[in-house]
Amino acid sequence: MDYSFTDEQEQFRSIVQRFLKEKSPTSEVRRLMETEEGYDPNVWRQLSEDLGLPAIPIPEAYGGAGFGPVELGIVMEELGRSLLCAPYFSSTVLAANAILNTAFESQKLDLLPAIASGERLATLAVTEPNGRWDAAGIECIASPTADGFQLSGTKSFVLDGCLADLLVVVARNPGSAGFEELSLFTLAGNADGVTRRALAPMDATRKLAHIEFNNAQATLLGDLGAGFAPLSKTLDQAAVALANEMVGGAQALLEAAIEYAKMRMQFGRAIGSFQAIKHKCADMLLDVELAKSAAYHAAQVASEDDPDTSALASLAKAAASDAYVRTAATCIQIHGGIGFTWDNDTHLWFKRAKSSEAFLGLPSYHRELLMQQWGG
Amino acid sequence: MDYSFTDEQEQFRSIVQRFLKEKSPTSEVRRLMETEEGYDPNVWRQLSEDLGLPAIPIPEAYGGAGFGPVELGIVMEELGRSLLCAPYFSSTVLAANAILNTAFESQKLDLLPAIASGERLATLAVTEPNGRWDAAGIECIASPTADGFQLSGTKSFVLDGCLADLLVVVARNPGSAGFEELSLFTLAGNADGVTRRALAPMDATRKLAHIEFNNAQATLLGDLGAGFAPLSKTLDQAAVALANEMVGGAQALLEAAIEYAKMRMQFGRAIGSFQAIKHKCADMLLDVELAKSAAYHAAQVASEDDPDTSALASLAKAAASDAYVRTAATCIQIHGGIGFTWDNDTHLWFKRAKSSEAFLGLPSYHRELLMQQWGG
Amino acid sequence: MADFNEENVRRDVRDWLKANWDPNAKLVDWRNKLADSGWGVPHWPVEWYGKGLPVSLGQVVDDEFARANAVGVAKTGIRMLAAATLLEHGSDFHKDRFLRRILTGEDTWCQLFSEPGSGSDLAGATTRADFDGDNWIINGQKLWTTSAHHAQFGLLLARTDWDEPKHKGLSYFVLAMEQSGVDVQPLRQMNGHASFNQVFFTDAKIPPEHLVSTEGNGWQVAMTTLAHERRGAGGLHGTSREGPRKGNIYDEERAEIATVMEPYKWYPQRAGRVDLIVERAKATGTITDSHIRQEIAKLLILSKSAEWTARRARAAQQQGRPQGPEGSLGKLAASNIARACAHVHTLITQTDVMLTGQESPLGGTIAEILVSVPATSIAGGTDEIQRNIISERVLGMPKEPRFDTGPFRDVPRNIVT
Amino acid sequence: MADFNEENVRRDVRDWLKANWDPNAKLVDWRNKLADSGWGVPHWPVEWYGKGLPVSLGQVVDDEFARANAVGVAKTGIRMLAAATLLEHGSDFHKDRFLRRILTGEDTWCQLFSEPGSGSDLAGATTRADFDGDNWIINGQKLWTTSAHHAQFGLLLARTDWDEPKHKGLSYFVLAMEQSGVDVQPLRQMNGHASFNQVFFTDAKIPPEHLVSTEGNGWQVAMTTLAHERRGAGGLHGTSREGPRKGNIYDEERAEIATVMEPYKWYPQRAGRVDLIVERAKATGTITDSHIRQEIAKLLILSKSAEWTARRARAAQQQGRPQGPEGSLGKLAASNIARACAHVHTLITQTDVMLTGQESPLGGTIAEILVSVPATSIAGGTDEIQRNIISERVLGMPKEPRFDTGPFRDVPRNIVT
Repeated sequence: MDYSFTDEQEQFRSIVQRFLKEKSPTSEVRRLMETEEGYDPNVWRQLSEDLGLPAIPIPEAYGGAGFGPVELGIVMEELGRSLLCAPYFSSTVLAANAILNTAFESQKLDLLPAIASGERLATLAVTEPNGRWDAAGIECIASPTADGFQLSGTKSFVLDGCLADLLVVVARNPGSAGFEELSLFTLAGNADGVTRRALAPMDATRKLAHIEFNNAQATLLGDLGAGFAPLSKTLDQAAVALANEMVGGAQALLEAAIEYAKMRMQFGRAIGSFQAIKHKCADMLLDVELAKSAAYHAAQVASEDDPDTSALASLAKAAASDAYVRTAATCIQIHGGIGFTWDNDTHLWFKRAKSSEAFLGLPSYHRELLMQQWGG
Repeated sequence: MDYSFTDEQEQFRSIVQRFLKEKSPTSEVRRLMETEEGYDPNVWRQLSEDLGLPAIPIPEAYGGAGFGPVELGIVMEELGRSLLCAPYFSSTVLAANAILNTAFESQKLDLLPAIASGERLATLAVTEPNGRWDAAGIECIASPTADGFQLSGTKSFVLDGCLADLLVVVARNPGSAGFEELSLFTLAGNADGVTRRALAPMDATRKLAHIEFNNAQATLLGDLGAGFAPLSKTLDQAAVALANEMVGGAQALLEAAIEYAKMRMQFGRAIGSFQAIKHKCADMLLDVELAKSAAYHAAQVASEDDPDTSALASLAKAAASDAYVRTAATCIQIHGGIGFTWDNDTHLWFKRAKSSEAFLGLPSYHRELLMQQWGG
Repeated sequence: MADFNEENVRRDVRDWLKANWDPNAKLVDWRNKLADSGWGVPHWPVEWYGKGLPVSLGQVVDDEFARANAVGVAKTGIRMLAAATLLEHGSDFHKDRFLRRILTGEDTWCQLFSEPGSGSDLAGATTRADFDGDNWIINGQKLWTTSAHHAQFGLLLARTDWDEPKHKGLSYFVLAMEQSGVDVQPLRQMNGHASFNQVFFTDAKIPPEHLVSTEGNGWQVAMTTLAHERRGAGGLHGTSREGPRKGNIYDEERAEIATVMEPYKWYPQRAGRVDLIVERAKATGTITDSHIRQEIAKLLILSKSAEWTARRARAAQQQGRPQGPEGSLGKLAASNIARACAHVHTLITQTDVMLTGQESPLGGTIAEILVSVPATSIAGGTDEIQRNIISERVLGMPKEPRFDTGPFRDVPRNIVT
Repeated sequence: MADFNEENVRRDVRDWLKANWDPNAKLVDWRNKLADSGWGVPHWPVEWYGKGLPVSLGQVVDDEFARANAVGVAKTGIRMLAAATLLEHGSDFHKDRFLRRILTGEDTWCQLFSEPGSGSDLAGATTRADFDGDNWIINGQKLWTTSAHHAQFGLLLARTDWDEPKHKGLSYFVLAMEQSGVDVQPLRQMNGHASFNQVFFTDAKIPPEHLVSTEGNGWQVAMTTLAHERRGAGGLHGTSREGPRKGNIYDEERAEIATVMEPYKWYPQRAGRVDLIVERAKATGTITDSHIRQEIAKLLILSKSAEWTARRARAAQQQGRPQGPEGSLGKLAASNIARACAHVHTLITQTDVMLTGQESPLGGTIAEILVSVPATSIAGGTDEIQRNIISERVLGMPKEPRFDTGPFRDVPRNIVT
């Protein structure tokens, strides 16, 4: 176990950071979050072609760059810091990993190169209107037909679901329940029998879709009924990635709060010279650094395929999520009234913190998962 | 519902406060807590004869003063503030109320006058080595005999159990379980078949006993098997009294912390002029005042025999307990290293806070009881 | 006149209402009648639209108005703060010029105190008032100004002397809002509402007779306004009475109240909506979880204890006892409650936390709670300021040393662009 | 001599141990041999019992000692802080007089810095040292002095000039503890242990040659001692190695360590004992409760994250990178962990919380945790001081204005009776 980034990784972070600083100032975030598709195709192309970011976690055999969770974590942390509006989490983190974990070799060769190049946007549809993130909550049915399967049911909270060219959908055999007989399927976003509708997200930088499947024809990924293990692994990987995204956001908030506290004068002093503010900032720093350690550690163990990855993914998700929400609230508090205005940027991260808190399951859900593994 | 004390009640409080200030300085608390019996019989006699405190909650018909939970709350708050070492909670709060709630008229006439006068020390034995405060946790068995009942089993955490002349014991019919078929019995503390042993209490001002019953002959109070309701009522009354005791202790800690913060100089300033300390004190005040409101409110509704008394007793116990423990910790913190020494008095209240947190059930237990009544 | 008693007052107002009240009158006409009669503000002086009644007897008058379902004078918004301030510090000219139209509701007022550079530190205002021989010329910017966009007048705190210490260089003015040097812009909040305004002054003019009290005495006058605000004289006093209320005058009053109350419609959400918690937990099925039960119980304990604490404070006040510490704690308690509510709503709402708007839980109410509660610990004095006040004024702890006591010109302050 | 490399060093020390190591030697004899040879403290200068090796090669020597199961010089307690301070600031007289007996373990040392009136504000010491022409005469009181009751010497910070600002009026001395003017009293803590002492000085004497560095330079010298303390040079370095260790010298070393470690035996409980949590929750059956599971998980997350943060700091240090913020956070994190542990232990232990001693859970360990954790957020710098340090030194936030910069005589301070 390594507790630091290599020089190459630090260099890579600098490149990503510089790109995002230029391409994703909050003026752009504000512009794009008001659009329906929620991203800038030009920036996506540059990010794909110049930086190769969608290729990061995909093996070279499938057109990827062959990096692991640590490098993906670096990208996510910087995306979280900059709040870039782009379908990265949906396509690169969720869909690509789902396919990697589930599909047959031929399917991977077929599906992944276009995702790695950024040309195809994919997403993963797991959660349903019941909002559950555990596999047993899935009610979507996949019925066998002559030439494949037909999906019926409803998915919700599907990240970039209206935008995606390719949907990876988790469904179960008719009559099954619990963790058994789950499979993953693919179909085009605009396939017959698919009705997509944008949901109104609290965090406008994260587009969500409600998707109904009415006997929509879909292709099975990998073996029938063997979906539980690859789905769980995918969700663990997603939790690790999200934890890293969240600590990036929390870091941005921490820096904003400290910068403001040093600059803002009241009573003839910078408010940052008052212990009430200084001590809050020290506690914030502790919170964020501890969450970073958890997020980095989870990425590292994930890259080693450690059997404890699932527990540590949940640990990191819970730690980062709590730290992010607390830091966002404190950042607003330190800004005072200004921090509650629309024009101040703090609320952009605040809302991202709240949506990330719930996405993939609340901290309390992940703490329970952790206890199932560590608490006997 | 009245949200203030009457002038008479305030006057009564002053009298009690003055008495305790004189009779229970911490030097006396420290002296008595090292003794086996844990109280000063002289002070007890004065408190009984001059102030009539053991008579407070007992109706005049049984030799008492006929006051209610509000006046008892005032006494308890002042006892909590002064940490008087005396068997008041055991005899006046627990045993007297248990007898009042359970016994036949003739039994009350027989038992209560000597408790009201302070001549007889009684206590209630509910909890067993399993530490449960719910009636279903009781395993002690009462077997019928020719001339009464024989008790067998073990009680633990019995307040002043080694000291008490009279034990009120909760036991159940042979073969029963749960909340059914419970009864209360009395027997002399030194009766045959009773083996008493002092436990080592974390809070040396609260003496606890482990009591074994080996076919000890006992007298049934009230009707056989009808003990659940009166026991529950007794425990609710005890929780209200304890909540009031706890806010008195918390108030003492708050005052000590503020006094120290105003006096203690570091860096050329009173430490109370630093926001870190000032803001802690403001939060402590809020905590203590809110807990007081809960404790006073519970005493008030208890005095009106309001059906919500049980919920509000649990609410007050949880609120006061959390506030007390937090205030104790903060008081030590504000004192710095001095606050961690044996010679500084803070630890006396700290330990009382910890023992009160567990006595009658933890805050989490009482929050659950509250939810069972308010949360459906 | 000096011989007030409840019986006389009750009889007099009842007779007067019987003779005058007409639910079909025009609102302004009726309120002019109230002003002339003294029954609209009976505790005001006889010279100024009142009857000089002791405040305690005001309740009798209110009761009779309620019994008759009669509409009273305009009381919502900032106007009553303006009236209270002018009654105490204003000249006869001010009272004559402004008070009647406050009571009739013809003029709406706003408060121009806070600035981008002075929030917690209100006395650090840098909006300037310079006398040019004819008028005071106002330049600067105010913030958090509720209802500025439809107000006729503003209560302005501005700096007239930069060489005095900061509390002594301020003056207090009545500013006419409808002039070219005043630019009112809505200020949008993070929850999407725009309840407040920013007000920009570019050579706005105030005639010398609109100075309230004397030059340099503005902070004292502002303290009066703020004291009335804390006592709840302004702002939210505006729900119309229910009952069999048909008639033109009720419609006019309802419209007036609706306009004034519009900025406050998200305030219940800002407080966290503890009232929704148990039902929501039942509806979502989360109430069975022991962890969530604990969190709900903690919240209910906090909220009920705060409520009882407020009642203890009120009871002490009513009995004329000295106010204990419990009176100063409500605002800080409210912050803790709002935060705890947001936490518990999140636990209960789970993944639906990601949504907003009609399709989201309770038609967007939960989402609005989550993005509104951060204001509770800021608006009307941050938690940090509250803790300072509590520790210094209630607990008597030593004040922090100050660094802003010299000439204001030399006090370090924010550069507002 | 200048041509160090790992291979040479390893061969030399191995040869020397082969020739000299004897597990049946007397401990003092053996350590005198170590001092003479330079192998006991190879990174010390050749003139003073060392070999002038770079610190990195010290590990090689340690490895070989471990391989041979050879005992090293005395390292426990305050003595190594004394040695480091004297090596940096002491005169040749001091080095000659004190260093050898530090290494042999014949002299035990203590640190006389904290006072009843100066805790967080160490530089506010008021123990006075007045020169009477022959000796420095010491009067005053020190506190929190571990091992003072069996120490031969104390590192004393005392005030020699009351007209200088407080940091400049202090001087640093070596005080002989075994004299009539020094009275050592145990200081009992709220957990019943008496790990520390109070030391009272009544005209205690220090000869002029026991002044370290110059008069008025005491704060700088103390900074050196404290820097070594923070780096962990003192205190807890004292668990004997395990292994097949039979022989007189091992017995002597074990006895030495046991004496020094005695005051620290409750330190694991002070930290909260997170290691016990899951097993205890299983044993008490409370692990099935969803509320308790959440609280345990929060604690484990906090504790693991703090552990990884410390490793990140160490990794950065090892790679020679500039230390990030993660290096300054351990102490504050430890306070949070200790508090959370006490909370969770209470939840798990339930009614047994009321007990202490052998009959109570884990033979008294849980009770000791509950009454010891309050020290974690105080000892070695309170949480408040830590937050000041983090905000100012790591985050670069502005310092608070100071009020203690004038002549110390005029600085408000505590009256200690």
